[in-house]
Amino acid sequence: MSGALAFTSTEAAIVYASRMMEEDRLYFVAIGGPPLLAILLSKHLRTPNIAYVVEDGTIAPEMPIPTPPFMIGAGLASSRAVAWTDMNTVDFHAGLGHLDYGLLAAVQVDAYGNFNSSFLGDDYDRPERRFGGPGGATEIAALCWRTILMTRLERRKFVSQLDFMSSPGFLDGTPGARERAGMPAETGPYRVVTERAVFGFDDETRRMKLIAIAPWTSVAEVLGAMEFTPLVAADLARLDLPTEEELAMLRANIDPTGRTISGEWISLEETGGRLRRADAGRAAGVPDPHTARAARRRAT
Amino acid sequence: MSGALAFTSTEAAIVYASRMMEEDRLYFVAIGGPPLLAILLSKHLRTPNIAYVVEDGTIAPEMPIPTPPFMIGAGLASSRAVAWTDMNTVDFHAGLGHLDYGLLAAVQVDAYGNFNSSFLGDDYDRPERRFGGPGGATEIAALCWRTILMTRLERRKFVSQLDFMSSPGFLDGTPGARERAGMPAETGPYRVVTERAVFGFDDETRRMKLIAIAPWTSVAEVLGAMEFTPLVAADLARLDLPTEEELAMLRANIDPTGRTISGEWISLEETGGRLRRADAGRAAGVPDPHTARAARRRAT
Amino acid sequence: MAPANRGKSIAIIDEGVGPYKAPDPDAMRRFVRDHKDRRLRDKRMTERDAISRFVSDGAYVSYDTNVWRRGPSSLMREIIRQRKRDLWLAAKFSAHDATLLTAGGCVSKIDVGWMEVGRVITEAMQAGRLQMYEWTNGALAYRHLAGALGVPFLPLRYLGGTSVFRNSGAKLIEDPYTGQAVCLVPAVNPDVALIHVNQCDMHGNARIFGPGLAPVETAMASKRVIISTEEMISTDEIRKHPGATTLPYYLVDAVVHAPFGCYPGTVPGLYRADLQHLMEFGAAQLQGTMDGYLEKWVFSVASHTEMLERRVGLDKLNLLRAEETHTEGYYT
Amino acid sequence: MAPANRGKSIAIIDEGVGPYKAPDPDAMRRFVRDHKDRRLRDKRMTERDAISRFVSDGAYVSYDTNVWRRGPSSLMREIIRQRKRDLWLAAKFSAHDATLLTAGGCVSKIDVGWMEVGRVITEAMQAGRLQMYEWTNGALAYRHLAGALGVPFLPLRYLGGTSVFRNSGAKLIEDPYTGQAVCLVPAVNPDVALIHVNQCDMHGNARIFGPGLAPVETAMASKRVIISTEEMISTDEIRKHPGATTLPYYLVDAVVHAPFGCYPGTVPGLYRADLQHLMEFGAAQLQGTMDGYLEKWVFSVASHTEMLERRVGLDKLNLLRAEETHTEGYYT
Repeated sequence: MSGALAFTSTEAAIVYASRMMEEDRLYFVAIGGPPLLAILLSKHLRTPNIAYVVEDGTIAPEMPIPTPPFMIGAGLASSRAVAWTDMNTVDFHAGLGHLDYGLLAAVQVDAYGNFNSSFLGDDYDRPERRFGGPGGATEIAALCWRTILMTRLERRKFVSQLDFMSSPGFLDGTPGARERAGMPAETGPYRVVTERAVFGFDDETRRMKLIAIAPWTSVAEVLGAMEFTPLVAADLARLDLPTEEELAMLRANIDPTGRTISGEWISLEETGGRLRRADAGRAAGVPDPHTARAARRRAT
Repeated sequence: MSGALAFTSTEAAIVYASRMMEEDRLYFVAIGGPPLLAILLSKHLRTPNIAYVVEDGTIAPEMPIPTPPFMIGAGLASSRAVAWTDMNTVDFHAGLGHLDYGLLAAVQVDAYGNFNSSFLGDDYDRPERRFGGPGGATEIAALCWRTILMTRLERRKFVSQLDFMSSPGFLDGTPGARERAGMPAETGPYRVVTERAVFGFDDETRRMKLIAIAPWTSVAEVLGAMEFTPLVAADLARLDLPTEEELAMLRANIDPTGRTISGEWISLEETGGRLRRADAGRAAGVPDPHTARAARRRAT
Repeated sequence: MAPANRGKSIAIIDEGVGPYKAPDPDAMRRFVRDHKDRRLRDKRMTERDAISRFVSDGAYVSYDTNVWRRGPSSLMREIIRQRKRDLWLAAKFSAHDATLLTAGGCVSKIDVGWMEVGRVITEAMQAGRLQMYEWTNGALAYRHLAGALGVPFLPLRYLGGTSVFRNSGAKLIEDPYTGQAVCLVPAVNPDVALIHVNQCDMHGNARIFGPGLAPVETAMASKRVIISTEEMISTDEIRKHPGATTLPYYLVDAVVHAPFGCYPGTVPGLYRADLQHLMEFGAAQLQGTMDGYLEKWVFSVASHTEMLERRVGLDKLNLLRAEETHTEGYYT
Repeated sequence: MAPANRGKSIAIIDEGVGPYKAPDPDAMRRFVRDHKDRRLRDKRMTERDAISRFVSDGAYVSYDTNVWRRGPSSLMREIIRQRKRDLWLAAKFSAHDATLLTAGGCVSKIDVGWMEVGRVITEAMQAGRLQMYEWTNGALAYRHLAGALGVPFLPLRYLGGTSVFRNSGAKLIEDPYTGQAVCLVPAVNPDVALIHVNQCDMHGNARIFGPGLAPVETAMASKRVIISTEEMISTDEIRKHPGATTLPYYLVDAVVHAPFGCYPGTVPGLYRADLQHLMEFGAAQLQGTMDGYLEKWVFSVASHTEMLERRVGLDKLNLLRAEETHTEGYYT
């Protein structure tokens, strides 16, 4: 059994997202956060020739590692770019189809990949909890060819009804829904990445589909941690554990301050080739008796 | 009797236009041609603090004199600008109301200051004579607060019906005509300057109005050189002759190659304080028996 | 001559229902004509004069970029110091600047793309003191571009179908050229823009180094433009390198010489952010002691210079400069 | 959820009736996705390869600026040399480049803002070989901006009421925000853009010095972008000064190293225009001997380099460089 046995939920999500990066592609990210770290991790471990464009107009920078603290307020984050432009310019480049993937974080996501980064509650004017806002996610999710979302797998995050749709997925999932809303054709959400499950979207129904899970969890546990029920792929894949190499690069060079990669600790224990959470009690979502057994089945 | 007695029609028009330049104002011109020369003449003789913006995005340059030959293809024409931008940017500055005056040349103009820079003839696709096109004149005439036009006083140029309206004056002259066509409010043609007459526009009817003539011509001669009949100001002003100083600056420093200021030569002779064209026979427009007498009356 | 196509029309498929600052390009033009200068004039003044002259209560205020990076922090502190009220902010990728202005009691409305949100903002909203209007970073930058182009709206290919659209001033129409649906967003012409730059001459010819949000669009779109600058340079230097100019003088109303004007944020190539200060701010917000923070950093000092001298100190300033070792692309 | 305002519409007050290249933003996006590269790739090639690969008969061609100043003269001569046919030119402040291409039999349509017009153009129109469509410099630059923004149209506040409007693809509508009349012009996405720059790396990261018409909009709006450059520089140099980059690599398809690429025009700061050559061109047009001119300067030489060597000569080239004494703002 290869792979690390202790990492945070954020580290796991970053690692899984980083493994999706395709060489030679151009990515659109916000300034800082797990999506940018996923790109940097892949760029330094697997795909040296991916490039990214940042919302502030920075095009294809080569940020040195270890990365600077407080990246969002560090000039070094824009260093050795091929061009320094501005927000409108890079949005236009996305609108013209030059940006292959948008990589984004979400607070709440629904079955069609629509997501919320604005607030939780029933009343926009009196939020129970207010967040920073859509940022650039709405244009990135509309204009890039494919969108990859990152979030935690929790019932309060995978919801049947968003409190607010900050950014578009497949809207109501009907054919042409995005085009009818004025968005470019052939675009939309591609993956939703969490610490223990990865989702795609069904080509016809546009509904979220579970396509891979971590070896220490089960389909039942995953579904139990969601308010809506996604489709489940027949050929469900297994997410290899984050490797020591990935975690070392992430901790030492990509987020040396540890500010962004902090999250819930996931500790695994192995007994006779059987992999389970040592802290299963603290697992998010609904407690699931089948967890251990399911994981055992899968691990053998 | 002060003033020069020999100059070209273009020199006269440039001199009269240059005398209208207001200190501290911002002008919009095309690259090269009599309008730019009029600004340069005024800037070097009378109004050092006027600034101009060129269609190519050059903002407030300080072109050295003597000016370079082939100005339109000389980097020196953009030298010592406060900014080098582009065509769209300076058009936006005009659209925002920063540009006080547009100074433009016209091939044909009508009674409402609409003008043609495209072609002569009945058929757009088969022009009798084809010109360069509207250039930037249409946006300049629409977006600057006031437009000053420069042309020759000839029947074929001051026409009742344009062969083609490349650029807007007051359109049909009705109140709000420009606004109804989508142009900014409170804009429009201000002066039309020729070698021997200057026109304004009536505040109500928006029709062209003769407001000043050269000392060596007459109202009758001016009207005789126009296809339509303009209003005539009660307090008709007299255009002082181009001075030796103005012509010297123009010929030595503003257009040393003489390429732009060339035109029909106007030679005047004075007998007993009476001023008349020595070459009256070659005067443009319809021969006018009253010319000499009229000029004599006005000169005494 | 009769229009060739009288009676044709463009279908409005859907419209947002949110309040927004309504566009009026002709009003903007008249303001520019009557209140802005086309002559080269010395526009240098103190932050106090610039804010008191050009920022009035109720003004729509836009800034670029933010308190974390090349933002007009000293001008924002002066707004708080002068106790401006009822401002409407354009928070296109803002930081905790909106929080500070809100804590100072200066803000009643925010068009938000993204901004730092904590107790101050949430509590102000829950108390009904603060109204947010949801946009996005790009949509706000784009609305400023529309304002900069002097047109009432621009089309764009996102927002449709979202809650943002529903609560905004956007419209979804049938494009008369392709027949496809396309959004329109209204132009915004802020009453005043606050822009921090690297270099500027006395007339307002300004240079910005590094990537930005929308400094050019923001300056062009705004009725008044207040520049704070790290460095004053000569107009002769400006004229020697016209390609380096970001903003020409006639867009600008005031030039405030403000070294460390972005403090506690960074001006890349000049000085790094003061993370210690940012933590102090964070703690003050968490502990609900923003009044103390504002007293210390704003009200108890008469000016930006005094704040730097008495609250930051020369040693810290020198350290922040010394530790900004990466100047490539900015000053080298 | 039902639209709040179903049934509302925007009145189309008037429409032009002229033909124009119809906008199709999604087609542009698909082209970019399927045919352009997001990876850093060596795009250097000869002018022959660039033109034969990326300029096809019938293509809509845009260029920046023109043969008099920083224009892609060598690429245009190669188009003539390869006897491309039926091109549709965007002559936004063009010079005699459109005349040359027309004399070479390459052009059947021109969207004109302004261009040099003499016997060649007039006779081609009278003979029905050339169709002109009247726009303006600004309107064409603006249509390129619309293409660069990825939207099907943009609003603007001129053209209305003129013969240009009547014969164009513009529309006059009632602005749904102000109720005032405003024009719309369709975006243009040229099939290919020819842009001459000062410096470029092998991947297409390009720098332009000096004022321009619309090089950025033209490159962004076009499906294919051919860069000719006075100087090749390293990507390391590009990365050292990201603020100096005018065009990022992914917009660019071909990089042609072409010193004196604008000849007989000027690249300010590098070499002055060859007025003697321009007079030779003018005389050839007046005397109706354009065929001889084209034979001498285009067909009888295999390449730009050969033209410089055999028709211009090193002495003349050195003179043109030596006499461009004003480099301020460009290279100093």
